[in-house]
Amino acid sequence: MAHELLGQKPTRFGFGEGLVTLGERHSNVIVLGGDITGSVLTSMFKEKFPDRFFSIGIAEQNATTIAAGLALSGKIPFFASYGAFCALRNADQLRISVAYNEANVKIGGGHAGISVGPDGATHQVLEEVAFLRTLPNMTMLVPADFEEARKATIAMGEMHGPAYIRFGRSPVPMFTTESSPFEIGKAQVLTDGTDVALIACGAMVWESLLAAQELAKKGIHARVINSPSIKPFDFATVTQAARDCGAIVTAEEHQVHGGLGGAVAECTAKNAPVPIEFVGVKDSFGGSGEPEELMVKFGLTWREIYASALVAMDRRDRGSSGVRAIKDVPQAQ
Amino acid sequence: MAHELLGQKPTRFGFGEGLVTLGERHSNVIVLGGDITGSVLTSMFKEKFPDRFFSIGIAEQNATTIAAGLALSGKIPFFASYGAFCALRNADQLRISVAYNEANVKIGGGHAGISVGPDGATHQVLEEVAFLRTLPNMTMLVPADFEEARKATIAMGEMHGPAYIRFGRSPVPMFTTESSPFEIGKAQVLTDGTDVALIACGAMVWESLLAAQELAKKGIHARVINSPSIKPFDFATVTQAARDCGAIVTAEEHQVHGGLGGAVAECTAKNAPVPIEFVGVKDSFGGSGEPEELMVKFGLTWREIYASALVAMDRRDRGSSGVRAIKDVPQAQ
Amino acid sequence: MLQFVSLLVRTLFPQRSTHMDTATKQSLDFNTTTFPNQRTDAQALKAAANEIRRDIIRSLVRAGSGHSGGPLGSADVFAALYFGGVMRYRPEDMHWSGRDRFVLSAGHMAPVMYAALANAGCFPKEELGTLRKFNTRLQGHPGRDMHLPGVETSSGSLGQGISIAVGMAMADKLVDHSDRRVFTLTGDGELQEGSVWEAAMSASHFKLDNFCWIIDNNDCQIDGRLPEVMNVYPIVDKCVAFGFDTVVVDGHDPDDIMRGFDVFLTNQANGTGKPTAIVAKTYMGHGVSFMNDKFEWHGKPPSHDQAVAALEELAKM
Amino acid sequence: MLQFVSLLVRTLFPQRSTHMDTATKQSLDFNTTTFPNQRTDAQALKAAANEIRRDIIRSLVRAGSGHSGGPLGSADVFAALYFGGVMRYRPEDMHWSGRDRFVLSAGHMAPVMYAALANAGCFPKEELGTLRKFNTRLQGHPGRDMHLPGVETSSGSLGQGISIAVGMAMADKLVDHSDRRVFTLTGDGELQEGSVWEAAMSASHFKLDNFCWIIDNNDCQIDGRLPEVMNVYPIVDKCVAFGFDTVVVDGHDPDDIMRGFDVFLTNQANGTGKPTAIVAKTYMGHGVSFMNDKFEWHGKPPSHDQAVAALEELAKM
Ligand SMILES: Cc1ncc(C[n+]2csc(CCOP(=O)(O)OP(=O)(O)O)c2C)c(N)n1
Ligand SMILES: Cc1ncc(C[n+]2csc(CCOP(=O)(O)OP(=O)(O)O)c2C)c(N)n1
Ligand SMILES: [Mg+2]
Ligand SMILES: [Mg+2]
Repeated sequence: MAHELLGQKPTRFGFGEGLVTLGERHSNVIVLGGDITGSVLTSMFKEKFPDRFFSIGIAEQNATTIAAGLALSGKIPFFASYGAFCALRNADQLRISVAYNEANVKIGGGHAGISVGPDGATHQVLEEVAFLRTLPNMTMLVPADFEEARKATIAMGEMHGPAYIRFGRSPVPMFTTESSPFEIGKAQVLTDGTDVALIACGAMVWESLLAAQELAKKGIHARVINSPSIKPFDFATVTQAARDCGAIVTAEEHQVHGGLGGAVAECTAKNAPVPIEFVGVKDSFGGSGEPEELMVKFGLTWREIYASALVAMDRRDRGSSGVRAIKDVPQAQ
Repeated sequence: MAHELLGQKPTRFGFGEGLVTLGERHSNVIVLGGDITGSVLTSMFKEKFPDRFFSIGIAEQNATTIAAGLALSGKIPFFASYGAFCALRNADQLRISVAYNEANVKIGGGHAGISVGPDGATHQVLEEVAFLRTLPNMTMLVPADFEEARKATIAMGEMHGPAYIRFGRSPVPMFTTESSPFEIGKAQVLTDGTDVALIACGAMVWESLLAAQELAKKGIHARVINSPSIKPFDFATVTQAARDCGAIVTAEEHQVHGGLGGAVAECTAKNAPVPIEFVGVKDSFGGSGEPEELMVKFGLTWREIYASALVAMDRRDRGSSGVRAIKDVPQAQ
Repeated sequence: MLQFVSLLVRTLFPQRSTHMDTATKQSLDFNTTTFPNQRTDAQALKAAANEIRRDIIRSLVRAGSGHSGGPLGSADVFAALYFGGVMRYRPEDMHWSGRDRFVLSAGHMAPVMYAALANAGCFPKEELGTLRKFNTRLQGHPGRDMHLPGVETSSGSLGQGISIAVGMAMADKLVDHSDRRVFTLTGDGELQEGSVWEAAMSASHFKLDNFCWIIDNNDCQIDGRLPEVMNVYPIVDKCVAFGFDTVVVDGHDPDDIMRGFDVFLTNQANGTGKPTAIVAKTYMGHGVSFMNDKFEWHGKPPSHDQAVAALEELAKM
Repeated sequence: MLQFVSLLVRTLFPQRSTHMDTATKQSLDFNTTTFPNQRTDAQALKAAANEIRRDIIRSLVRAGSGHSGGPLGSADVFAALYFGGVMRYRPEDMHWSGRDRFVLSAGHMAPVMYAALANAGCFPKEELGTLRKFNTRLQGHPGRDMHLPGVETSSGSLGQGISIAVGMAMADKLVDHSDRRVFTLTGDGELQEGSVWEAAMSASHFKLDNFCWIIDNNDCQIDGRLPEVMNVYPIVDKCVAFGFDTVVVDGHDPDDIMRGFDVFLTNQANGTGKPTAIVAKTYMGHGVSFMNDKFEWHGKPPSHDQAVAALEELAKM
């Protein structure tokens, strides 16, 4: 499988384009704005379908619950804001009016992760995957690049039920194409190794490919798995990877607790227990800076994945003693 | 170790009593009411210290953030409501004004879990442990009984930093005493087995003891671990249990995703991978009924723990094939 | 070594007593009366309200837990709404696409909505006896997952239903361009939730003259009277400042309640672009003298004897 | 088999250009002027506001991202607050226990607060050049974790700071019985957040006459003008209905701003039990003609050339 760098683009543009496609295909798709329509690209839909766009202002609770009311009236409402505000400011609304209601509400949570950059910690949401994953009836997607974000947006609009998509502010590498497979509930095996599995979502998928490339230079063949569907989760693919490789690294732009890493840990504990190393933000808040600087500072590069892979394999082959916290991530060399 | 049934009492009374003790010891402890002070027993503090009690009404966002303001003014504010509303309605406030601020705010989340009973799903919060566990700087406690709730409340009041305690509405067995150890960050080994570890929090600790008793009849010696401190988490005790027993069951009155089970799965994946079975609510919302009926319906009794222990040991001893979701819990016989 | 001390012989959660002796059972039974939905006189609405109140008592005493105060206090408003020809619906088909919708934002008041729906014929009144019980369609707080006819949405977390209702009214007026109406009822303590004011702001922003917000102003909430717990007054000024045509009515006077609804119907008919707020002055627990205006009855069911007394009093009204 | 195509030679996130040529560098440099905090005349406050504005431009052009519009528009209010003898503080000891406190609820307006604090002498003005940069104390939104003197709390999620300020005012007045004052500034778009109204309701409920709420009423938010995005008007009626003594001032006229603060100081001195709301009518981007009253400048920094032009214009004011 070739994984070419096809350029760079923020995933939020995939969301924006996906929305426009949905608008074209389905007359009952409605979009609600939260006063940052330009940032989360709902502006694209607004421009094309002004009659089906409603600005709710800075009121994420209301927007989420209005969306539930629209959904209970047969519409397919999307509401998008920064993830910090449309996954948490409205958490109670998501739980009761959306999830418990099984309302056909779609949420787009932008500016996720450290790569938000200079806006700083308040805007760099790193906790919402854990929360959304626990909500019954919820679908939770974290696409890896622009094209996958586009597909995921369309897919969530065309399924029935509550769904959330997480996307980012800054440009990230593009490597999936129109013909790359995408299906809600499915992970994709990007490379075929059996020495160690690197399971990632979002921008960390590309970093995992980079790590695999470096590992390959040492003769280590990593199976890179892209897991955009956090819920429903692809137990089969992850279990198979655990059985075939016996060692796993998870990588995500999220706290090391409760997110994709948590899902993989639960899955393997249930089906095929193996050593896992967790690459993510180590139980801290973010901060201002340029995305690249921050990704290095917070340990979200291929280097940590690479180093973690060596540790995970070592643990598999020789066992390990001592007790380490989840956030104890091997230092990048 | 003897584990005698010392009666039944809701954990919320432990919270209420603990608050009064704190009020006596520390003149800067303040309590904020959320219009259900009788249900969550902040009424006890209010009665004794009316000058240090402020009713905020039905405004959980405001109460949480006012608490942050009080904390930044050197007070030790407690705010309590139903967990559905004081962990989620205010999630954004908890993240930014409390956790990011490292404000010395204490939250008491009552009516947690299915055992709330007839009020039904909206009130039966089953997701908040997962969310709170991901917040940096946060301490998250789930006491097992009345006495432990009392101790935990005092302990969280006397440590510095954001903390949350989860407690329940209905009477649950009392079995810890004044002399039982309690320390934030520590789990307690209640029984000494090495055949399987049963790791639980809240009311499910007692159910685990019951399961252990039944297992003992079959000659299976279970190590029952009470893990009231979800965060900070006792990696050492859980890792030791994984190494000694090689098979684990987790049990909690929470979704099977992301809570105590998630914490144990992450810990073992990091330190000592072993088969785990997860007893909890299987990715669904609750419903009305009597607590006892509901605990049976939703699979939250010693029977599921017992059956899960057998499966976990079997998986350890003979491996397993197939792929099971986290929520696939062995049927109670 | 571990010792266990007779652990298994125990009831984890003691069962509530819901026992009833057969002597008085008759008066507590549900009947099969239903009421039509049409413009009518105060007398007819009073009769409907009385039956709703009795069914609230009957269902709560069986449930052994639940909210008496708010439901009893708002029974007259519900009678006008469901039986005064204000809200258009078909009891035999509560999914009828042309129906108006009611959203109970104050989810804990479910017993009065259930009683109104049963008295409209949406489901057998017998079923009111299952309130709050295991696997019931009459969940402690409305649960859409149970598919009870007439329950448009789940609610129970205060301050959410009103936003759902705004969303529905937007769908009707701004998307489907239909003349469907949307009603919602909040408590007055509920006004302390900021999300209520987000909803209110958006209802007037979107000129939803098809939106009718009823505020059950009983001046009570769980911990006491509103000005003590958290002062929400002046309610009318707030509603006006948030863009509502606001009318205050005596929530126990059918004619005055209808006057309130007529303000709303006129607003919609004239296309004023103003949503309507009806502040219904009520007494918590109204109709049962020992509950009247007592916030202690917010969340309590009557005991068996209290239920009998309440039904006797109501029968005389 | 896998093939990788020159993956490692790349920049994951392209760096923003913050390059400045040395020719114009002088005018963009920070100076060391500071201002005293005392009752003074309009001229002195105008001078302070002007310096604040220039420092906003200087820090934003270096940052290469951030919010110009709100900060520039509220500079006159900040000048009065920090340099008009209204708020009591000690620049050399911002932890002084007797200090009044300011909470920036509109966290995105951090640049104006940072500039005011630097011009008060709380930290070296040079440090304004680190705004939004890696490991800076001047985070994009105020971060208490960075311990910048004068930053009382983190903020950045709208509608939270005002509640924090209420909590502080409660601590001062109701617990410590001190005469400390608490000020907070929200945007006007921020008024769309329901939690703002929860905070407002509680401030009047608790009779916090030591609480002063400034609303930066520039009629702009990110997506446009307020009435288009979500109409919050009438703002004054809302504040009054929520129990505030409400005064409208020209947010660019130092005397009028001081009149507003005097209403507050009088309320506190007289123990009226009323919190004060000051609705400051401002223009987004005020002081820089090409930004004036343009919502597009909500969240943009000036380019190098725009910064030079802005500084030249401000120097002439
Ligand atoms: C968000 C939220 N917070 C708290 C509660 C708990 N609660 C249920 S009813 C109630 C009081 C409501 O007062 P009001 O609206 O006046 O209704 P009334 O007591 O008059 O029936 C409270 C606090 C809730 N259901 N939802
Ligand atoms: C809870 C929340 N939602 C959304 C945002 C994103 N946001 C930052 S500033 C802003 C606009 C604020 O408008 P206003 O208060 O009028 O400030 P101004 O644009 O005038 O500076 C928005 C929507 C946020 N910071 N917090
Ligand atoms: Mg009331
Ligand atoms: Mg503005």
